Amino acid sequence: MDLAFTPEEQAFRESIRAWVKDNLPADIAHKVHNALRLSRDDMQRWARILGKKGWLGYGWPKEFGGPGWTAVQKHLFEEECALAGAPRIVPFGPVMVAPVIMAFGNQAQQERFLPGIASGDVWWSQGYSEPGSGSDLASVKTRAERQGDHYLVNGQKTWTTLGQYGEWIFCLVRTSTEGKPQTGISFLLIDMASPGVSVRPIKLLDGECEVNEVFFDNVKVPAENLIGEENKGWTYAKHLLSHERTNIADVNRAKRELERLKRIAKAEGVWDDSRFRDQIALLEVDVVALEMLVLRVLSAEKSGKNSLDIAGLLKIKGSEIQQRYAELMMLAAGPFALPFIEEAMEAGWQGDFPGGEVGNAPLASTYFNLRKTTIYGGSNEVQRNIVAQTVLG
Amino acid sequence: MDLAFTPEEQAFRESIRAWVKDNLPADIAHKVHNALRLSRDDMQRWARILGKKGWLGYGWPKEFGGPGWTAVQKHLFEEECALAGAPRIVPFGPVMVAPVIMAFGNQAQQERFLPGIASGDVWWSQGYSEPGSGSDLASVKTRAERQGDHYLVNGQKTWTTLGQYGEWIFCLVRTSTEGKPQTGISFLLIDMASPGVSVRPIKLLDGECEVNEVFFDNVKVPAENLIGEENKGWTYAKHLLSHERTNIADVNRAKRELERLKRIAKAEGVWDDSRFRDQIALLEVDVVALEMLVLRVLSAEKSGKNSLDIAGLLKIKGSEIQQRYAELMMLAAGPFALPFIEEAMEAGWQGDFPGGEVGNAPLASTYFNLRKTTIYGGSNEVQRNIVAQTVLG
Amino acid sequence: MDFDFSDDQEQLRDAVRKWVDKGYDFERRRGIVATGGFNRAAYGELADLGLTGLYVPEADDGMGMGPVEGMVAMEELGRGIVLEPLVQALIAGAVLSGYAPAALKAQWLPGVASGESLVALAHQERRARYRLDVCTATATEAGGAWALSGTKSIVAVGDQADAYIVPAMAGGRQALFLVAHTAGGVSASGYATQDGGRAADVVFRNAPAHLITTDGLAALEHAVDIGIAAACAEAVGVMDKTLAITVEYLNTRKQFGVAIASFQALRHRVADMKMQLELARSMSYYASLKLNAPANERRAAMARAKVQLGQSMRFVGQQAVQLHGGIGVTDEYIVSHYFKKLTQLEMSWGDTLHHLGEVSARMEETAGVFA
Amino acid sequence: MDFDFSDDQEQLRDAVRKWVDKGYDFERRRGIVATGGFNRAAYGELADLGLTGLYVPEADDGMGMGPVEGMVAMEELGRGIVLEPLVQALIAGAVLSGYAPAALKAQWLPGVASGESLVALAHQERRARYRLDVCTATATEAGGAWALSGTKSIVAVGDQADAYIVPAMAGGRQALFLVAHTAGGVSASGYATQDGGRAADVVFRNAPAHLITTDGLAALEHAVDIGIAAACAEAVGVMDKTLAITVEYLNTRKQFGVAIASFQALRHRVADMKMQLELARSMSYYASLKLNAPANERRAAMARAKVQLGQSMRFVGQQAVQLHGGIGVTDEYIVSHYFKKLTQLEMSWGDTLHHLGEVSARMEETAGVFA
Repeated sequence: MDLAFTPEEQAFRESIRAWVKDNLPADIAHKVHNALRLSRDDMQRWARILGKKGWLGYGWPKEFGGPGWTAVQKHLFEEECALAGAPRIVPFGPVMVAPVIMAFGNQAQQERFLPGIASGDVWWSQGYSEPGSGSDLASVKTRAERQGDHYLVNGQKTWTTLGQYGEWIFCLVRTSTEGKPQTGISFLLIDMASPGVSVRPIKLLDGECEVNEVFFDNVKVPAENLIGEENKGWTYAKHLLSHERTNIADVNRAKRELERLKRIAKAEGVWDDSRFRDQIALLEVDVVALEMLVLRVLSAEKSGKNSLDIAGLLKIKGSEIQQRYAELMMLAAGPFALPFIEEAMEAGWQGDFPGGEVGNAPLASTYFNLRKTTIYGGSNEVQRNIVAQTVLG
Repeated sequence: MDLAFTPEEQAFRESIRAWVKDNLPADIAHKVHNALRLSRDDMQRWARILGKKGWLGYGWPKEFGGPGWTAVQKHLFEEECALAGAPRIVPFGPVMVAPVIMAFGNQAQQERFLPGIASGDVWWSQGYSEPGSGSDLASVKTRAERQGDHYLVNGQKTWTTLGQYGEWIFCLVRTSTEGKPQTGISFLLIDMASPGVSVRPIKLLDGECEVNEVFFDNVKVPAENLIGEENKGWTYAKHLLSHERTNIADVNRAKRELERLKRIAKAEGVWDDSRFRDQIALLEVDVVALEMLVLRVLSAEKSGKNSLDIAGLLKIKGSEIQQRYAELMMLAAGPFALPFIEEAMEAGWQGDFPGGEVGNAPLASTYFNLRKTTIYGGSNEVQRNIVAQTVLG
Repeated sequence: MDFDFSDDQEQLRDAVRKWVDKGYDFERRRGIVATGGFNRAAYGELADLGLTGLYVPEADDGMGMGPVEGMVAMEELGRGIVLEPLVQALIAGAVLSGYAPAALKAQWLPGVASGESLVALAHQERRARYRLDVCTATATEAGGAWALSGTKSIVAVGDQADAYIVPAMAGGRQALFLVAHTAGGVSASGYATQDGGRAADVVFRNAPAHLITTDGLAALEHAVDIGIAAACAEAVGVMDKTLAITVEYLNTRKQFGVAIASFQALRHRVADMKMQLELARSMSYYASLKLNAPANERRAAMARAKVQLGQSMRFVGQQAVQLHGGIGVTDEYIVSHYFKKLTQLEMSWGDTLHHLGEVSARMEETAGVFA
Repeated sequence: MDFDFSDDQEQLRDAVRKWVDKGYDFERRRGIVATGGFNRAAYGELADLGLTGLYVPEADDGMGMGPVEGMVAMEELGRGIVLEPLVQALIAGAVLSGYAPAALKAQWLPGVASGESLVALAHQERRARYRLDVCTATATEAGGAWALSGTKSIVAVGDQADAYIVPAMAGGRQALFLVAHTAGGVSASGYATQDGGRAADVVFRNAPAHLITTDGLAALEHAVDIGIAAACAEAVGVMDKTLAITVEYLNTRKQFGVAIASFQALRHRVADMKMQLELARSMSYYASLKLNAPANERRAAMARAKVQLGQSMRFVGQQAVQLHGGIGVTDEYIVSHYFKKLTQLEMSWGDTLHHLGEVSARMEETAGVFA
């Protein structure tokens, strides 16, 4: 047992830190550190920088051009990026669809799609949820009928994060209504420029358009875009879900945001108010405990011993922490978090903000926005069902 | 709308206060104010004092010799008794079985049983729960077979509070196994001196014996002790349960104990520690909010308008508050709540107590003991089921 | 001890509820949000209902009513998350009638009552957070005329108000002034607020001011306490509707083939929401019924009430969104607007931690509704 | 970064677990509780397993092991809610070997290791609550000999200990002393504790004392930090078993015709208990792995760990009782004993609020396991 990283791991961390320091554009880091609005360009610029280095697919094995890092190395990479203020990697391409293509796609598909994902050039979206499906992902209704060399796709996806920027979308589609709902699902890659695809952004409670509805109206999709076998899509989808692991806890981001919370508390004069300070202290304990939980998972992966089946716990605790720091930031500013000036969330905005503290502009919006974290990716209620199942049988 | 009691109600309160001041034995009040052990004699002494005044059955209508008080008057009586340090009235006779005898007993039963209940001379116990029944009260297994002019009773009751002192016990017994579980239950009064009745005290986690198992081994019970009709007992039992109302919240006791908590906090030096003091402040808000909730129920009863069906809320919040003040008292004393010296819970004990603060002796025991409050009388989980049912349908 | 509403109060409630249901539906509200968060016509409709004059004495063309009527009105406006800030009229009515010299009353109170004059409390300063005794604005007298300087933030509908009630230091002591918007030296820059409403920063530069009272802190505390009681009542209305919306959703929405209202974990959450709502309603009654109590008693009661309401609002708002799932975080669906309103109300007139500090500081040996 | 246990550590765990399962069942424990809460024979069995010598250097006949071994042993003892206070041997081993002069080491450490000498930390004073810098006991030197006076409370098995490690003021500074029980002027009055164990108040009246170190506060802080790490590990064992007992009960007990484990509200409660357990286990690792860090870092880590453990213990203990229903509050059934142990552990070595204050006071700009 040892809390410290090995000298090799520490050297790895240093090398990542140095590279990120040299390569992360300052304007992007500024936005991330202050929760300002990120543009499509910001996100893609960073993705391409990583892509050029070969690190956009930082979790990829070497045979597909990834760095072949260990679980610990991946964690250290994520941590250094997060603490430096890098945007989160948009996961739909490199983290979600790529592993499915590697595992179940054929060679042609791999050669066709992986390079664009690895380079950050092609923006992928996720087409899982449908109106009314909620946590019941297997209730897929979007139909794909095989007609010769293509599928004809009709239906609707929703909650498609950043889908307004998407160039390709991977979808669960229903190719059969026989048997259990899970058995008739296929995994299809769809070019969003195809005729019949339309995207409608959904405005969220914070005023931003982060998710979308995607409509398919007689969309022709070449049969060669089917991953693996028809009606086996559920298996591939589960594989994908199992690939979101420790990063689900987002503890590195939480550490960065805890620092920001402390800065805000100081600026707002509540850092020395023991009543408020205690709330930060409780959160600090939460963050450290979550980090230790994450490290235990990493250690188990590293050694292959004592594997820990606690993804549900990571999701629950991680999301609660995200909501809590956002809440405390907002409460720290109090009345000066209440003005809603959308333009003030743009970097470099020159207008006035009440109290002169333009850094307060995104606080309430972030608090509102992060209410999603206990809902998406399997709501925390679903996660508790899963945890209870592992404990109680 | 008016928060103040009417002049008549205030005068009533004054008269109760004066009477309690004159009649509540100081040694008993001392024990109550310091959570010291109450003996059977203490409880019965106070019951007989009330009985002599005609107030033991303070909720009884005039035609049965009660004072015929309004809901508000009953509340004021309970409050004055609680604040003065009177023991809680042992409810099984005057509050529980008496209303059932009044509503469903025949005249002979009323004449036979009510006087002994009203005077405090006869100690009654409750025989509802059975091993394994828990919240499922209708799963009664104790059998009563009609044999000529008597019933032969066999079976077991449990969680019988203070049953070791009981002279009579009212029981739910199974007289039929036809139909739904509820339909074959009868309501029987049993003399605990009958051959075949035995009582085994159950030691609880605080070391005290507050509840008991009661065994019935071929106990002959005269048929005239059946209340109402055979197999209709469930109806009577529900009537009884509906009679526990606002007092279920125990807010008056909470007010007294909140005062005691403040005294303890001062003695232990945490009254001026804002971190601890905030916890007391939160509890104070809880207590006031609960009291307002209780007053709203009383007002609705008084006017007959806007009836409030929130018994479940009163039980949940009241029990949580009881647990919380006990917890805070214990935490206030901290390490000096940890010694377990059973004799120190007797009034007038002359031995040493660590730190010289003999008042700390019962703190942990009370905390342990009050864990029962969220379990008994319909667990808080069952209460939440009920509340949800009223809200969601 | 009586919590029944009189027939007149019930009629008031019915009238406001009818207006909210028929006259202020979600679409109209959405339009008002889109056009800045305040609509003078809607404010006029509140006046037509007699609401702006509730706390204005009859002698000054008002209704001369009390806290219970204020509570009833605020609850119903809360149910419709009405943006127009009636609370400002309640404060202006009570503060001017209670503290201002006769001439000022005669000049402004009839307009407050009729809705023609919108008078807003402008007390929030950058470094004060929720404290009322921190004030850097100053007022100086010369030749019987006062001039006021300072900056006040987050003033409700501050860019569209006709006058402000402003605390400022005068001779080392906080005094309360009335400043007309049209007076020289007043500039207001308005903005939207998170709940969809409107506020402004208002800068006073030697603005001509009328003295309301030199006992400004007492009057300001009274004003804020009216704000607290009103916020409590409004929050009860918001939460009541929030719970109703959530219940309807749970009973309608199906997942895995059954209504999600059938899941016990969600049912218990609803029970907890109901608990918070009823505790909140109880403490809202308490606040309004203590609004005319002596200052110390009144302040203590408001702090207690706001702590309960703050906890209730946060729980009910967050859980309502959670129980809705994805649709709960959209702008399109109504529940997120209720959540945002609750969030803003918690941070209005002092948040939960602030008032917990007040309760803690004021604790006495005994406690309770009548202690 | 590696949280695997070595083979030796796993063997240690197995050995302790076997002894707990076979040698310290509930009936034996009940007997020990009834006869005063401490059994010297059982303590000797801990010594036979090598546990009392874990922190005693090999040169002094000990095992010379470290915090991870201590953690493993305490976890397993926690699973059996073993009454005999191994932590006192850990503290004595580390404090004497780390701070005492050679003669004192030679005199006491072999006995600590073999279990023949039970040396207890006697630091708790009435007015100190959980603070370590409050000390009214005094020690005076005359002719090279120290005499110590004062009263220490809630000293673990204080009436049966062979010696005490005692902080006292010497020349205006807290120093640490060893006082033998048999020395003149020592009187101890023992009593049971809420968890079934044993403690005593110990009065020193000019008792002959041996100086361990004049840097007493530093040594005391170290001693208490060993106590905290041990309590964290012990609590993990207690909670692990508590959850297992509860799970078995829920899967066995039927109500309304089904196992109560099928009720979603109870299932979610179990999920929350599991969460608290795993967070606690994580922070117990953290505490033990920081036990040899520099004092400042060590102290900060212990405070964080105890805050998490305190929250976890209270939740797991209370919910275990609640989920059991009536049987959960009986003395007969085992779960209440686990609950009481958790309650006492929360209040040992500083409770949750105390350590929250420590965390709050020590907060830096950055935070995290490696910050």
